[in-house]
Amino acid sequence: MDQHDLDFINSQLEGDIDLREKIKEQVHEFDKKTRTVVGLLNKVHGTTSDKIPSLLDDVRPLLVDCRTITASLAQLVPQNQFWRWKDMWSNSIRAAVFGAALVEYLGTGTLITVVKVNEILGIHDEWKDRLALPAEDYLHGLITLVNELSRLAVNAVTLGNYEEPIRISIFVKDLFAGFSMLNLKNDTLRRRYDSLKYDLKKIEEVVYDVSLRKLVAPPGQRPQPTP
Amino acid sequence: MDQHDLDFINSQLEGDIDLREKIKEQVHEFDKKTRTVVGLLNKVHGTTSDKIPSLLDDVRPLLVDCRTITASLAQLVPQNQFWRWKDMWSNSIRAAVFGAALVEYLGTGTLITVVKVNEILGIHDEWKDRLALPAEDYLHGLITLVNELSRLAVNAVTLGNYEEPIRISIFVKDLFAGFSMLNLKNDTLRRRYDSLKYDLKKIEEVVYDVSLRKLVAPPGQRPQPTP
Amino acid sequence: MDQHDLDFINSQLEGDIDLREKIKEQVHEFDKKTRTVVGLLNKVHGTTSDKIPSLLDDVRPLLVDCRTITASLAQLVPQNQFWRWKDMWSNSIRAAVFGAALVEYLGTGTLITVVKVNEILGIHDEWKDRLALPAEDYLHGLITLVNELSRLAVNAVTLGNYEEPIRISIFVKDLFAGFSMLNLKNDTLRRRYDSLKYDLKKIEEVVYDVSLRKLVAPPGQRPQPTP
Amino acid sequence: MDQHDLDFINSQLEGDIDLREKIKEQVHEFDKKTRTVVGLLNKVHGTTSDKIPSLLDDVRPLLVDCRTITASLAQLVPQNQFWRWKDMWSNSIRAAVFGAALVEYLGTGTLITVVKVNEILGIHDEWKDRLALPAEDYLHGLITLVNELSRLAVNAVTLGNYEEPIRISIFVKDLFAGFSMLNLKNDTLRRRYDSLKYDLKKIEEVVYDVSLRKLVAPPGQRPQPTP
Amino acid sequence: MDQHDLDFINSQLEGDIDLREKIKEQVHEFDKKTRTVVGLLNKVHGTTSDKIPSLLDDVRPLLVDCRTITASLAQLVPQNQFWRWKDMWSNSIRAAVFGAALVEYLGTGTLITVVKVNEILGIHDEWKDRLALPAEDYLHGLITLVNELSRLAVNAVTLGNYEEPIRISIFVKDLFAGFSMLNLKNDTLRRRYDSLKYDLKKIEEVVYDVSLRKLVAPPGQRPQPTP
Amino acid sequence: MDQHDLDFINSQLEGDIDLREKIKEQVHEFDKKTRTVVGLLNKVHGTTSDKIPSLLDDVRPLLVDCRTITASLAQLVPQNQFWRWKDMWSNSIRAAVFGAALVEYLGTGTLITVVKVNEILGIHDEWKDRLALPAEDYLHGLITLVNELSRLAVNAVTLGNYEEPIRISIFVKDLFAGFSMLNLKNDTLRRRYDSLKYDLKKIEEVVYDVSLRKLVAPPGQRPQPTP
Amino acid sequence: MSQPQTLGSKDTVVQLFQHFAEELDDQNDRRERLIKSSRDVTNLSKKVIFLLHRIMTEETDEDDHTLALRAATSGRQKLKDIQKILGSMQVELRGNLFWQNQKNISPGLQEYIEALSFAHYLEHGTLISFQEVQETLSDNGAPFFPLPMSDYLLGLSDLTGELMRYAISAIPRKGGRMKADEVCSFVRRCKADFAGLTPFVKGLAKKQSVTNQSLQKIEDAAYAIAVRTSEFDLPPDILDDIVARCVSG
Amino acid sequence: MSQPQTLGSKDTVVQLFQHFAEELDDQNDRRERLIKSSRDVTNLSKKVIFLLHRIMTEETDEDDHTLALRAATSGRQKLKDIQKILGSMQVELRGNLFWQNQKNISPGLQEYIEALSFAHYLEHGTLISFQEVQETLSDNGAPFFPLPMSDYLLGLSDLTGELMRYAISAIPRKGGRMKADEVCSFVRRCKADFAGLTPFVKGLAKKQSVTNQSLQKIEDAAYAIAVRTSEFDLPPDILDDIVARCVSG
Ligand SMILES: [Mn+2]
Ligand SMILES: [Mn+2]
Repeated sequence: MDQHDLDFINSQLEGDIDLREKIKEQVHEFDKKTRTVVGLLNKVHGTTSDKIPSLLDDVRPLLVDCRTITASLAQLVPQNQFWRWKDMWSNSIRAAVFGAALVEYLGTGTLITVVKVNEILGIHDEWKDRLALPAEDYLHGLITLVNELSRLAVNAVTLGNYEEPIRISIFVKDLFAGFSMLNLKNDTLRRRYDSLKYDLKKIEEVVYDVSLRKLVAPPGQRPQPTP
Repeated sequence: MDQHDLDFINSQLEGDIDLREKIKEQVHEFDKKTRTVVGLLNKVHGTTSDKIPSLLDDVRPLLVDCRTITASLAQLVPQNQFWRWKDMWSNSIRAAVFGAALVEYLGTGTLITVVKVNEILGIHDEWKDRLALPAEDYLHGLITLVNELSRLAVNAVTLGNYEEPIRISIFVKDLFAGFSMLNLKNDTLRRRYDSLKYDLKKIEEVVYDVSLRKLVAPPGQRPQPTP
Repeated sequence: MDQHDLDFINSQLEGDIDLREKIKEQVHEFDKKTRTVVGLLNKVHGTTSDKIPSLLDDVRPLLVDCRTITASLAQLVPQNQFWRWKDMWSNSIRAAVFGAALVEYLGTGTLITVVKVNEILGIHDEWKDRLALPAEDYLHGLITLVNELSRLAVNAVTLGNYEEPIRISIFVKDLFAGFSMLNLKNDTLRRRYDSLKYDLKKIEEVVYDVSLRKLVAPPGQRPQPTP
Repeated sequence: MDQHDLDFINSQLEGDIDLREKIKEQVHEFDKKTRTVVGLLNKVHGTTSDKIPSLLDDVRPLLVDCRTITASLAQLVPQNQFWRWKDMWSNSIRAAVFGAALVEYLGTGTLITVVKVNEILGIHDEWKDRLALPAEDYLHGLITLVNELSRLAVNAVTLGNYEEPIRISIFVKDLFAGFSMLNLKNDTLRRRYDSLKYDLKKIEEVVYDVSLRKLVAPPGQRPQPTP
Repeated sequence: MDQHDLDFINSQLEGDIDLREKIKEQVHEFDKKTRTVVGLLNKVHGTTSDKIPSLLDDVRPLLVDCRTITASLAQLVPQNQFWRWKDMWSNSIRAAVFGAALVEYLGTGTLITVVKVNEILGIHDEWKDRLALPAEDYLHGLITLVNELSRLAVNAVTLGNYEEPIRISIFVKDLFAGFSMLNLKNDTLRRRYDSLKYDLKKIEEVVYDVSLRKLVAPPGQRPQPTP
Repeated sequence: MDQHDLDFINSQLEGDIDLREKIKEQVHEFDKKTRTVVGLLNKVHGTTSDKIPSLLDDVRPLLVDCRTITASLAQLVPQNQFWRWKDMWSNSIRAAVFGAALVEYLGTGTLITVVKVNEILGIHDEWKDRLALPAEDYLHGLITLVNELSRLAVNAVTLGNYEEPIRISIFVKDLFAGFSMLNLKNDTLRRRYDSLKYDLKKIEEVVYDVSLRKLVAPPGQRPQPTP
Repeated sequence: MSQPQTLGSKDTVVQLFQHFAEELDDQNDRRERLIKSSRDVTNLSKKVIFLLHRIMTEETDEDDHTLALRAATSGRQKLKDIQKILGSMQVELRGNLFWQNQKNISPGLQEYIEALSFAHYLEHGTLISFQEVQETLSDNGAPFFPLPMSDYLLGLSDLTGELMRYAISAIPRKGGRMKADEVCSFVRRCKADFAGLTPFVKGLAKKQSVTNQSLQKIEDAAYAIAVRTSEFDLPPDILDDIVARCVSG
Repeated sequence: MSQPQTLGSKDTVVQLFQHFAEELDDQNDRRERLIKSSRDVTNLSKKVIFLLHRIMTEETDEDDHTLALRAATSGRQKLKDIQKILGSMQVELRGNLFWQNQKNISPGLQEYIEALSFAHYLEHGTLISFQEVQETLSDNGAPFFPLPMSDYLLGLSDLTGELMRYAISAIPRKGGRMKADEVCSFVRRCKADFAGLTPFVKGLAKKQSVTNQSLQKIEDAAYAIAVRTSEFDLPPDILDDIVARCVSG
């Protein structure tokens, strides 16, 4: 083989192996952080609504903490190679999106925007050839949010909070309507979107249960879903 | 969902679907061309050495013809997204590398360089964030070359050409030595490299057969493989 | 193969590919239309019974709109090749059947007939060797109807409509009796038919809930379902 | 081959085959015993709480009975070869851990410790180079316990015991929190741990059902899960 | 979960992950060394017999060099855990056995003993609960030796050395007879042993070719295989 | 299930397991014997024709020795259950057929008949509902015979016996004609039958080599094969 | 000329193989015929199972037991046709032939046992015994062929899936709520009985895990009933009556 | 009493579904019949292939061409029986029914085409054309059913495997060495012709890789011949004669 080619190829192959190792380390850290976030947020299922704000206060700095990771990744990834390496951290970033979205919902009752996620995780627009938040990962995070909210609707009732399921129902129906306007291919995202229907149904059943037993005001006297 | 996000995401998703369709079309064309190249080159197994040059003359323009495809791909792929889409055409480009490498071997008896492949296929260095020839694909093409050469060693003898196996043997041993200096991961490339041993063994057996029967000059009087 | 034969084969195969592309386009349109229908009908879960007629008025023209698609498909498909191509649009047509059946149920409280579906979708009997509504697709549409009605029974109660579950219960039981007359293979239809039992059970639970809570008037005093 | 080597290798190979047969026999016995334990414990799903103690009394001696097996295994396994043979009985030992853990939960409401499992199954610390209970097998047994408890929560309610799901919910949440602090690799254990979420969700839904219907005291007046 | 158990389990799990990483590094080094040995020995196929001794002189120190690895491994592996970790380096050690065995055959014409392999690789008997050479790995190395010798028989003839195939034939028949006296289970070793027949057949065919052409002395005047 | 039924089922199943164990023991013995036979016969490849008779004298009693096994098997297998259990020993019996057939060929130059195999192995016709030699196993044995004869043709020439390949060629061609009368399913027998063609080809090559080198006397002057 | 006639002269070989050729052709043809009959048995058995479900979900005034008897009677009628096919196969399965071909008829046989045991359960509320199955495959006490224990058990194991379907669709019916509890206990017993047999029969362990899933589905259904009923302090049949009156007047 | 009779009253539903039930049963029964016939076609076609191989390896004094014609004639006879079965299937495959059931008859059809094309190759040394295959599946010019291009190509693709077997077993025969070269070129051409069609036909790419393997086996065999012959400076047929005289006198 041409010596020049041989050297070039070998340096390329070894560089890749090296880089993979370094990214792996960062992803390992990223995973640790998001695991803690998710672990803390898991407590919402047993927390009464008055104690939620303090729980959120614990989580927020942990999310912001992910910025050191995103910065390291953006520095590691060579120019133009974002799409080559992104699969390595997509699970972590989806978990982070989920965390940020749940904090936003619990704090403000609204859906977090892409801009806000990028801001929280410290992802800069000028990194886009090395690190960015693709639409796909944002959507995956939102689906996980819905999965968790259907669980929360159930547990809120157990804790005697009968209003929460109504709020969740309105929020999720809205989000679901948004999703159904997207043109999804037949991939994981599509399959997970299809599974949203079950979450929606479960939430409706909780609302039914509390309505039937008149544990909440009748629909006419309740806040309406936005049209 | 935030209307701005929704619009943005949907335009992204639909843009991707569109782009995928357009790339698919080019890849379809690329495949057609490389299939013709491979089909023509397949004739070497039944062609006596005097007719090889004219066969190569038929193939060369077809290879050069691939330039329109590489140019179209380079234009289609958005900046920085080479690594996102490259899997779509890697089979085609590997076939093209194989074709160019076989033409080079048959024409000059030497191993084609990366630079030469890029030149033939019209891949410009300044496209590198949209279209390039990664080391991996170059190597895959070379392994296919060896697979084909082991078949050629056999068929050349059938056609009465006893020198060809010797030339092939020297060429392949050299190439194999190059490969064994590379640091390959445990992936497809590694597995295909391992299979090269079988090709090498087969070629050695052909050389044995013609040597034993003294159909070629004894090794002392033959050109030696480079040490 | 002689060149004449090869040309013949190629022209045949390319004709098929062409046709497939053309059908795909129509199916793409069909999908878009049925997605809109299904999206609109999804609103029934939050709509009080007095506003249902106006919702149905929005949906009906969209269903009738599918006639241009069915006409195009009937024109595209070669004689006697209905079964060769039908898998391409069976998802769309099942969604259309579901839409038509839900409109019929909500409008008249009755089960839509095959004849009526064909009429709405503009499927002509004389096309039957190119485009028809096979029993299988009609039945799939009805199962989706039941899936949705079980959800509706729940949501109707939430909206304070305690009569609807009873109406749904009677309707679905009759339909189920029909289904149980069939001998099915171990295929998707069988699996979905098994799932019907769960819908039926869910509806019965709602009926049970409202009956025991005396939320419905004794039968003699109940308003008749609209015809 | 060197006669000494040949004899040595052959005696090794035959010794291994022999030993494998002998271990297999013991494992067969072990399986029988654990199958009986699991079979008996399966009755809890149809047993009212007053009859549970007598059921546990039937199971305990059977568990203790496993000591003859562990002793035989410890005697069979050559020094230092624990890790060579352990896969042969890991299914049996996991089933035994599950049995012991369910008995402990039903008897005392607490999680069985590693020490206690070792004591019940008669595994001595000084055997550790021949027979021990690795962390992995202990954890597998606990996951099976959770699988079974989620089923028990359901069946207890059917039998009219509305308190049990609450107890199970507290116990499982605690256990789940423990698991989430472990650093699990991507292996079977990890995958089974991920599936615990479904069990947890199911248990929460049962607690929801009984809470909603006020079949149990409201949460404020119930024992709280440890924070 | 009991805090003591939790700590114990977690420290175990993390210790294992750590250890695995450290062993991996050593194995990586081991692989590199054996790859070099195998690469050098690959030259025998193109080397005339007079240059073999000098080639062996190059290889021997590289083999001895593996002692640093075996020592490191023996130090890393905890007492009694040889069988837990051995799969990680069995490929490397088999390659080393092959290397040592080929050097021995080429140097002395005899089969290397287990004792000699242990000596060369610096494996001490007192490490046996942490690092040893199991019969299985020794045998795998010998099978690779036969695979290579069948290739050598072919290439020796190409180089004009007609005596070598005879020597190889006698050596391999002897080794094969030894193997056929072993009681192998139905595992990889058994399957590779079955494949030895093809190597043997190939070698016999080479001997046939040179005998038929009277390129060697007739069998009566040749050295006989040991009885 | 009532206890009586359960006991009945259990006793039946345990009876089968018992029987399987007993058959396994016999098969183990059978295997040992045929391994010795095959091992001894392997020596033909290095034995000159004058020493063959004494080799056969060593093998014959070992074959006859198999009668104790066949008798035990015939006693163990329940009436009419021959086909239920035969897979357990078909490998052994095929090896025995091969052994008997090679002895017959070497001794008399003829194909062994089924009747003769049955006689040697002591298989009585009146056992046929418990133990018999099915066509399939006999045919497998013959294919192994041809595999070995193609190897023998090569080795005989090496030992200076140029007549043997001719004898083998005529014998194998006749046998092949028999095989080609069969309509086979796509099973092992079919695949091995296909491989026969390669043996036949190899033998023809040897015949070609010796004929063209005039190493065999013209037919009129050749000694007749022993009857 | 001096062709070595002594070696297995070609004609002898041809004669010998002629015999094998016929034997192999016979075997293959028989195999094909049995596979076809087995397919017929499978299809008809599936139809019987649908028939039984159909009758058990009829809306009728008959009490549950009468309905079950009617279902069993209709099923038995159709099962006779299947028995006729199985009987007609016995000539191909005499002596050694049965075990040579057992794998080819297994699928049909198991589906038949599933259908038969379903009818039997509806009629008697018990698992059909091995002897009872063998008797249906006999002509005046002479069995068509030996019934393999494995096919008996594997066929029975499939029954639990049908019982699950039966229990779920019984729930919306009057009295069906009790039926679900009954089937639940029965399937739980089946699971326990089969558990001890899994090591002996290949494929049973896999079916056992399907049984497990079916059991959990029935348990979940029984749970749903229990939870709903729990809010009202009346016996279930009274509740049933109230609902019935409310719905249909 | 005031049961809402207007909604799809149960009787209407039952009537409607009665119709579906019959239709589904019809479809299933037809499917079963076609699968059975297709199995028959497969089995008989396999027998034809064996028959052709058998005749082509006979030891005989006929020249190769005469032998091939005899094989083709015998094969054609048997193929007629298969055509009869395929013809008898046409009533089940009229109009729309063909494409509804195509997947069920595909395996048989492909095996038939494999056998037919093998006989055709022996007789003419060419690939049978699409039209020629369709003609064998016709009654006085009226096709039994449309021949799918995919089945035609997939059946042909299997032919290369049989040609490989044919070439290998021809080698030890007189003149067979030339035959191997002939088949080698033919299969090489098949490979080239099919290569362009693989993207259009599902499953063809996989079969193409089998064709590739077959081709390499033939090439290896042709090589072995060439190498052996190369040592002697005589034309191959003279060498053949020497060997023949040496062996059989
Ligand atoms: Mn079933
Ligand atoms: Mn074939």
